[in-house]
Amino acid sequence: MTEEGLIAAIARLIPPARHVAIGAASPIPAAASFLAQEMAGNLRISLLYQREGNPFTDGTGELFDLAAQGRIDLFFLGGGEIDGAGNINLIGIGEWPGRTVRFPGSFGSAFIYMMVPRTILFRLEHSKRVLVPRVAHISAPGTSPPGVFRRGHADALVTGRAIFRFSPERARFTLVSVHPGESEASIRAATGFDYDVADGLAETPEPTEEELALLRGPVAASMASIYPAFAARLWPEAPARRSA
Amino acid sequence: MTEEGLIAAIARLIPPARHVAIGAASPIPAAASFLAQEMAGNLRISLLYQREGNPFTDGTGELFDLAAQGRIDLFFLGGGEIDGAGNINLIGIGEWPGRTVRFPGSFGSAFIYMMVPRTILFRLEHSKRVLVPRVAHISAPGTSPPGVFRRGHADALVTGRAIFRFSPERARFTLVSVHPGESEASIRAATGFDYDVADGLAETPEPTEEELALLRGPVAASMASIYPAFAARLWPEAPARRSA
Amino acid sequence: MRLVDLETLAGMLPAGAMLAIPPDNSATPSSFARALVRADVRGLRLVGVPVSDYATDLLIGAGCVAEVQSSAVSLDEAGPAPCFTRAIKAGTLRMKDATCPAMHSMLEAAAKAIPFIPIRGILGSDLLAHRPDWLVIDNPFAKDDPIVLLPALAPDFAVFHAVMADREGNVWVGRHRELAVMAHAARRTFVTVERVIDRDLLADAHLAAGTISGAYIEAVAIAERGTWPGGLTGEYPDDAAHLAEYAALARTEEGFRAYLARYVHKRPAKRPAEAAE
Amino acid sequence: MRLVDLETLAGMLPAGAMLAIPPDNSATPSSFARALVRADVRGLRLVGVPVSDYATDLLIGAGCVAEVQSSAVSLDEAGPAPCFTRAIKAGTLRMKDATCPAMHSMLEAAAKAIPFIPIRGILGSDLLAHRPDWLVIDNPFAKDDPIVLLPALAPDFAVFHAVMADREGNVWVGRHRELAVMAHAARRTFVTVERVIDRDLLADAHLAAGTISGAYIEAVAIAERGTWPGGLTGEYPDDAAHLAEYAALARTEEGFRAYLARYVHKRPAKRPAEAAE
Repeated sequence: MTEEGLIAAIARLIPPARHVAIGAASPIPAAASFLAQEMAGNLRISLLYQREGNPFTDGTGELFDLAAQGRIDLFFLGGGEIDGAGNINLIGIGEWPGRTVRFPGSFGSAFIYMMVPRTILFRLEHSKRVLVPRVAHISAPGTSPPGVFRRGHADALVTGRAIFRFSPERARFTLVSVHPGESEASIRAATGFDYDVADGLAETPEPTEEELALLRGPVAASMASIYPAFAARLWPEAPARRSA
Repeated sequence: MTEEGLIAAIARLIPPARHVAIGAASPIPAAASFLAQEMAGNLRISLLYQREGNPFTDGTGELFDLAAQGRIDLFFLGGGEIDGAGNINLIGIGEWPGRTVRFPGSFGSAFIYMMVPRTILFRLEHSKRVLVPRVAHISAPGTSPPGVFRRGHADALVTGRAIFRFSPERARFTLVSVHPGESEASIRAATGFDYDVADGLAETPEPTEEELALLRGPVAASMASIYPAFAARLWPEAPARRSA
Repeated sequence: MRLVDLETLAGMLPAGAMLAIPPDNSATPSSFARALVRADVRGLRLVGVPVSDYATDLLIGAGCVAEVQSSAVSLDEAGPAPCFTRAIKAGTLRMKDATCPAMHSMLEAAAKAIPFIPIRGILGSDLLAHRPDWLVIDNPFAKDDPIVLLPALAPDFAVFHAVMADREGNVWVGRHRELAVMAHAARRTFVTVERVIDRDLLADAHLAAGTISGAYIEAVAIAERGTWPGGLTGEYPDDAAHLAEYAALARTEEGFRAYLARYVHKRPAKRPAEAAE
Repeated sequence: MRLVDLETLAGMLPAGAMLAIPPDNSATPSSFARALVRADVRGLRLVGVPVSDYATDLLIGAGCVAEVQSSAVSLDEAGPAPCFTRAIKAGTLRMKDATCPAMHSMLEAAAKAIPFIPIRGILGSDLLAHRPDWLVIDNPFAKDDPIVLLPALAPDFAVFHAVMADREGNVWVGRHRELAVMAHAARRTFVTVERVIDRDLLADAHLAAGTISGAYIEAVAIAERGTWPGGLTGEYPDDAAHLAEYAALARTEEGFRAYLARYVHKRPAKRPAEAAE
């Protein structure tokens, strides 16, 4: 699936969120959020660690306070490993703290995964290396026992090949959509964890004309000021940046 | 004693403090601090709740964080009542919260009295009404039991009539100096709590020529921008305000 | 963000609300307080950030207040707060006495959405016995180290006055970070401003540093000289004469009624200070 | 406040010090880090506020670092931090993994001088098992509500880069309030700046809101383009090409040595970016 298709697929998952926040180095989630904003109108986007378009005036900690207050509806997280129970591992593999493979670290995941009502897990690579039966180390748990303060869980897992939905009650993913060129079998073969398959398993739709027009117009312009390299690669013809 | 004399007497108590902070509505302690700064040079003065000369850029809570960090050496506190054990009452008299007499409230006293190494208690009125055997309610305790985190205590009590020093070990004041026109007996008669008298009981010296010159020059100028009414009353001939 | 007029803003505050307001040395919403008196909003639970002044005293005198939680209520140089003092003596006001850093810390805890926060000091103060919501525990990180825990304080509303807002509801508060803490802590925040500007406050690096994001601001109303008789840093000084007049009049019930009639219910044309009110 | 040159400032940092530095998206002191490498300061315990980047990786590669406490170490768009990753795999670096809001909260607790602070979340993360200094208690204000308590983290030193300082040592950091928290939390704070200005930052209401008082600042050095290859908001952009070059070279020990020789020990005249270094 094209990156534009992926962006459009993620954008469709964002409503009814009214305030989405995005961490560092997340161009596809950022573009998806700008697209959702163009489609839905009333969506506030808070970009962490960006010089432009940064609404935080109380330092880089403000995002986490906002999340703790329940003022952020949706966040994006990735993972060096993601398992079938929704656990994510940003630490590494092998003896702690990652003597075999070391990932960068947990960032805000151990906190924000439990504070926001909905998280979209996003990882472009869809392989048995990434989507594992059980993560080597848990940066942030997919579910929590009763009594532990938690506002939400993974809502969906989006990869370069498919889209899953997550059930916190069952701590289990359901495959709901495969991207063009993939099949139920190809996803099963590439996925290290067990999961259910939705009755109406769909193919992820290609972007509509309207979505493409918005992506190549206002979304490209917004992205150019925030992720210039990414925007220049996807939309070399896009108009100059608009002020964020 | 004149107000200038009182200011000079307090200024002499301030060294060796390097950072003094002053709360709201405290013109005499503020003037004393400016005088001490002129005399000693290297003294940082932090004025709370003042539009001019306010170094706090993290809100009105920053002073308390500074005090908690141990970065303030000396603070001034008053009291609706002050007792012989150094307890101060800013709440009121009679049934809580002051059904007979109500003072404004405790301000930061319950915290800052315990956080700063030295506190100068200052109350112009020296009477049995203010200096009582036992305060009706304790806003901030004069001493604390072992094990309670506390950096310091009252260093001195300055009134319009005399100066006492405080011993935290004995939880008791010692009269060290009476202002001109007062005597050991007149102070005893006006004080509601019991206290010791220093062997070398002195008369509080009048301000020196140098102190008077500084008061009427740079101190008056600094005060004019912060306590204009006070400065205009004391030093009607003073030069225009200098920028704080 | 909604831009409304002052009377509308006052009308959006429900009876019984817990309302945090800063004192004059920060950015007290005096015009808003007078509008609340006119709207006859009752049963307010006022929170001083961290102390309280004219606006609180006025609301108490007008019968709008059921409870005050604050570190002090006074008119500063103009002396004690007369209506507050009268109400305490009469026993008609529920007073939750606190100390300044505790007020800040309780709001900071709410802004971080943590349920409690420790604070040094206070042990040995009679405040503790009268604050059953303040606990003393043994510091779990040390031996024999008692310490006070304060609960988070999340007011229903925060209201303050500021120099300016922009069209997105971003509000410039300068170095008054306690106003940002209030806005972060409160469930909803209303702001009165001297003026609304057309440029984006967050787009200017110098202004952005002193700006609260419109994400926290629910409604804004223009109230020129909105802290009067308090001053506003960089805009206008305190009106010490008026505060003294208030202090003198409010010393009696009759005087206070006269004050209300003269300065709150009737808005004299000759006072350009509050043309917008 | 002392105004010193960059090499002197680096020499003022003792071996073994706990040093808090922000990442590039804030105001990473890259020139200072290179000066530390030149000064061969050893045994540093680095604290990421709340994450770590080029400066940390460089110091690790140069053998200056005994311990890192951070939420993540990476070169962002330029990929993983090569020296950090190598040191973790080799077991030569003590790593105290954390999560961003915990780093902020531990520093905020130190800034308030409270011994601990609660934080939501984290329960169920393996971070907890590897942080014996993080406790889980039952929230004393509720029933059956486990919550994590973090200890205060007061670094020996905080060092960051900023646009400007004035002659009193006041430093303008704009909206980067986390730098104020660092300075409040640390025992001593050093700052590198693009320039020192003659006017008083606290005297200008707009600038004051983004200024840290010189009361917290021990020493300042001028380091032009001091975050390079990181950018500085409003001054210059990231040098993505250089970061990519660093990432490529640092992938091997030999490459890293070449990088040090080319960009750290030898300061090429043709790089006007760092004339002051």
